[in-house]
Amino acid sequence: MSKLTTMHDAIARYVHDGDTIAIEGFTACIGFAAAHEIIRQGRRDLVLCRMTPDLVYDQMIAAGCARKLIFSYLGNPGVGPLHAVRRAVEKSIPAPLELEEYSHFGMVARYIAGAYHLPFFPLRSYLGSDLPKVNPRIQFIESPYGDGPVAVVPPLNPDVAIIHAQRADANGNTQLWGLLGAQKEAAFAAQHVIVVVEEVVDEEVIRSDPNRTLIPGLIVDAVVHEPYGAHPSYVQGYYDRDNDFYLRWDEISRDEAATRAWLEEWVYGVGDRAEYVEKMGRETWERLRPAQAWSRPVNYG
Amino acid sequence: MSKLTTMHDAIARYVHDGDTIAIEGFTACIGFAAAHEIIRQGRRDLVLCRMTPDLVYDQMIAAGCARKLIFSYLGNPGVGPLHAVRRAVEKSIPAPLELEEYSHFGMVARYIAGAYHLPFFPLRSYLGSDLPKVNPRIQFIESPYGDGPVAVVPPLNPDVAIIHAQRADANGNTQLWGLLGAQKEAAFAAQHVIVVVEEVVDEEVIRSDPNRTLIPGLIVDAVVHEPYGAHPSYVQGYYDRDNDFYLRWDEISRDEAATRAWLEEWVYGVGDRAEYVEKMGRETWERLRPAQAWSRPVNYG
Amino acid sequence: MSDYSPSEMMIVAAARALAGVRTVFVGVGLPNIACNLAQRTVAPDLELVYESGVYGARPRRLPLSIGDPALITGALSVCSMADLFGLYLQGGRLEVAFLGGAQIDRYGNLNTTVIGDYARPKVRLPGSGGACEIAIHARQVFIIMRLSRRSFVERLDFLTSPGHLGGAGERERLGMPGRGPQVVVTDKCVFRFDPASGEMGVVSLHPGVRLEDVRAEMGWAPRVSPDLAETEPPTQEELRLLREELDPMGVYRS
Amino acid sequence: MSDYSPSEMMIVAAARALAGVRTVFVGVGLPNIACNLAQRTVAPDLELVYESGVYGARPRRLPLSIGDPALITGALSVCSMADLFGLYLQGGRLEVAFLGGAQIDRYGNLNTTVIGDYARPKVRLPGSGGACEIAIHARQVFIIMRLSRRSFVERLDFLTSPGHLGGAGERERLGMPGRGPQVVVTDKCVFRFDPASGEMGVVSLHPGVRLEDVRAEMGWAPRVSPDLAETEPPTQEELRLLREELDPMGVYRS
Repeated sequence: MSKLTTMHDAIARYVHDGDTIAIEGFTACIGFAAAHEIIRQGRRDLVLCRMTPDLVYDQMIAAGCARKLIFSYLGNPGVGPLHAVRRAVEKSIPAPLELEEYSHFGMVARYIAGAYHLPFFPLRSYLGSDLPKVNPRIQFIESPYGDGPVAVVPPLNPDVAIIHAQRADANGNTQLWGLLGAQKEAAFAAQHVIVVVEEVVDEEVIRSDPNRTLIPGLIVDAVVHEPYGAHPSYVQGYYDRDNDFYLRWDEISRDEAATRAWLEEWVYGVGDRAEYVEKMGRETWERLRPAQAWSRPVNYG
Repeated sequence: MSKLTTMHDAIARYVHDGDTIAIEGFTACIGFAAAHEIIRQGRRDLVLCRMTPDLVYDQMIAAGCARKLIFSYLGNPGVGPLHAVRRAVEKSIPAPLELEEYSHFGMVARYIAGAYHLPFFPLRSYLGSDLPKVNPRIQFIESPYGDGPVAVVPPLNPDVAIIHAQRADANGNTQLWGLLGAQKEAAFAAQHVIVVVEEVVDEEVIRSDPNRTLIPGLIVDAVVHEPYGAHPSYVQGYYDRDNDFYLRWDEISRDEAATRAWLEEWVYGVGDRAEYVEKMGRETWERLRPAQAWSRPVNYG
Repeated sequence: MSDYSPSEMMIVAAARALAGVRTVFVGVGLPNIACNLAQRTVAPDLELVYESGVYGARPRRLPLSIGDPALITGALSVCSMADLFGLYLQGGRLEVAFLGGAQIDRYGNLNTTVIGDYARPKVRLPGSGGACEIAIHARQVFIIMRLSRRSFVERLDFLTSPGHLGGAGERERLGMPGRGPQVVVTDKCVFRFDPASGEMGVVSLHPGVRLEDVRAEMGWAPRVSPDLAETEPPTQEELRLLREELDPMGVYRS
Repeated sequence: MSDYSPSEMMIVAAARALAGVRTVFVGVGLPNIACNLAQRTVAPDLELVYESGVYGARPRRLPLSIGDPALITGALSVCSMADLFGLYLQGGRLEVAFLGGAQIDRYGNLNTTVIGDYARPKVRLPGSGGACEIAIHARQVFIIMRLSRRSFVERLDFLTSPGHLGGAGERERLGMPGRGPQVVVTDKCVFRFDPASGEMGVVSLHPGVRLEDVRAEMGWAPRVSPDLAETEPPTQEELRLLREELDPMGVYRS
């Protein structure tokens, strides 16, 4: 039973105002196409979860989609701060934004607890840090076997997880390679899962390498075929990271008007991702074309 | 820096009387060659950990290597009981054997706690079961977020984990496919790791598919090249499970003398695994030759 | 073809209980063949999940164990046991799980650990495996067991895997996510659980079986449904699938 | 070649601190280039681990972020962040981690969260990322930071990642597995931590730097080692490796 649909329809059906959303992907495979569609559909009051909010949430926050951010690292990696997030936090532009912060392992642990249906997940972190003082969700408990207190965090169960990957079949059996981030945990923790892929492949391709299947169709609600859907982040083997854009966003996003103008041109001004890809121009995709480095096949016979 | 060594030397160096040992591998990739070498070297008083003790521990227990078994399923899968284990438990033949038992997820959780350096690992199991009554290591704690009691188990940190896999480089960067069991968790939980592989490959093979590396050389002490080292269990893509032997063992192991005779012939009577392979004969390996079912390569460029 | 064995009737009845189900957690043996039959009849979208870590298996031969290499070749996904028990099972993704045991009581509690005293057992059984957590987490548990006085006991020697414990409502009080045992399929009859008491009751007798035959094999006097029916015998198509496609060697016929 | 920048001196001093180390947890920027230099000089067996999940990277170009695709191609292993933080870091497998921050105090505690009040910050910084648990678990922490009065403060605005907390022994009392900060490499001098007090003290001044220059950039009067030395300047080979192989564009020179 095919779950193939358009990005428009997937977002319209599964993402509602006020929902808790996780668009995961650590540096790689960040679901910008989905984010832009959420912006176009004018969603409001979202609770946005991501280890690294990155440009994807900076843009959504600039567009006024969010009321709260749950995160562990708030920056444009290697470049600087996220200016739209700052404006929202410091000046409530375009809307106030609440922050709830963890360390990286704390965020991973929240997703694991959510995915494992556990009431909490223990981690040896936060001792001596001020983080628990500003985030009462971080607690400490004693081990029944002794050995001192251990930190715990509660489960995080998004309403929707949006996962970008290299390939899936029409049922949503999804294979991802390169950086794996916390995508599997976020997907299993979520109520609904939208998978966005560079290629929709025949089930036989998936079945040729079952260990590579990170997310089974079992938990997937919608499959969207969206080539270049993670730009300006990257997809290993498909396109490189557009570091130039990450640098340019630092300039654009410093200025509120420039940010709005960018959203007008590149989000509201295009109907869908295909139009964005077309508008970005062939030379962009040439510039970002990766080298070839193929895995050696293994025998599952 | 190569970690390649012989099975004799790896066992002599890392496995000592009284050690806690985990030879993991769920149905597949069970380290029989290592177990037989431990028997030949006459180790005693071992604490043997495995989710499914299988024939591998039945043989070690028949040979008098163990004083205790930590496990979750005690049987010859699909065939019947483990007779040598029964003789040890019921009649102390050849030596008394203590049992410490969990459910499957409880064993996995113990390895995870060990690997994650956590004082415990929580799981939603054991409520209503008699298992916690006979195993005081299983405890229940309250979540600080409410939601009732949750079971916890303590970490399991073997002195040595022995992991059989398809291939590794000389530094111990190890790739495993097919069933993954709890090998990664057991290896990371252990003080020392011995990796036994069907093929030692050039580092470039490993580097062609880094997501397939289950165990990094970082945690590996010794690499042993031992083709057919998991027989009568199987290695996906290399040889099938010898189901005939699993049936025959049920006959052999019912009788104490027959068991000793089998050990004399197939363990003490051969110098090493190569001799066992030779003695088993070419028709065995022909019979167990698997089909070809190759994974489609992926691009890491 | 109208002649069939009690085992065949049991497999067919188990397969029919899976009508419309999408995901099932399955062991080898009878449950496996019942699930394969259901895929070909009442549950075409059924995906089989094995505790060895396999999802969406497509075995070219009947698997001999839940870790059979034939289950891996061409599967949709093969994951670690941490993922299987943590994400799939405890994560609440499995609709139905099949279980069995050496002993069962009226509330569907199961013993797979010991016969006799735990410290000095008469028979040492394999233990829980994954059964304890499967019994807690699968949304529904289906049980397949041959009916016998040794197995259907008034009091378990050891409670390995919780059914309805002391009666209806106790699972909920303990916060168990799954609804517990729903059906017990035997070679003589089918039991379902009474929602009010949590106790199993005979709902249908296989053709030719009398209620006394059932009572004779049980350690307690079972409730009997007021709507007690005769189990529909296997259809010719069900028997053909079983004998020609699923079990041509007749391993599960007797 | 005898002319070199303070940044080059800082990178070289950081690389030398890695002599003999086998595994390092590394961020991008200065730590990354220091580790690459160490691999080619004092620590040939050094394996780099990135919090993005990469072990044994062999990048063909200088990575621009810790998630750069060039780190993945040809790596020995790439794993999930759960594995990276759970198995590698919390599992105690990492010998050294490099950290930095916007503020540091005398005990090596670090702030990467806010300048000013948490609720109404003057500057909102990126937050912990993995730093909080890295600071707790890496067996040793090496810190690289430019010396300045804004950064080396008497009192942190926010303690993100624990160093020696209130002084020597406090980490042990809290059961922290790692030994905490060992060295702080700056563009003017090198600090090491006094085992008795847990407080950093100047152990060497980079050539041409006076103790007053260091004191002028610090929010407290630092301890000074009785064996205060002059940092060995970069060798010609170190500078050649930096300028020709590792940073031909001169990104990290100034």
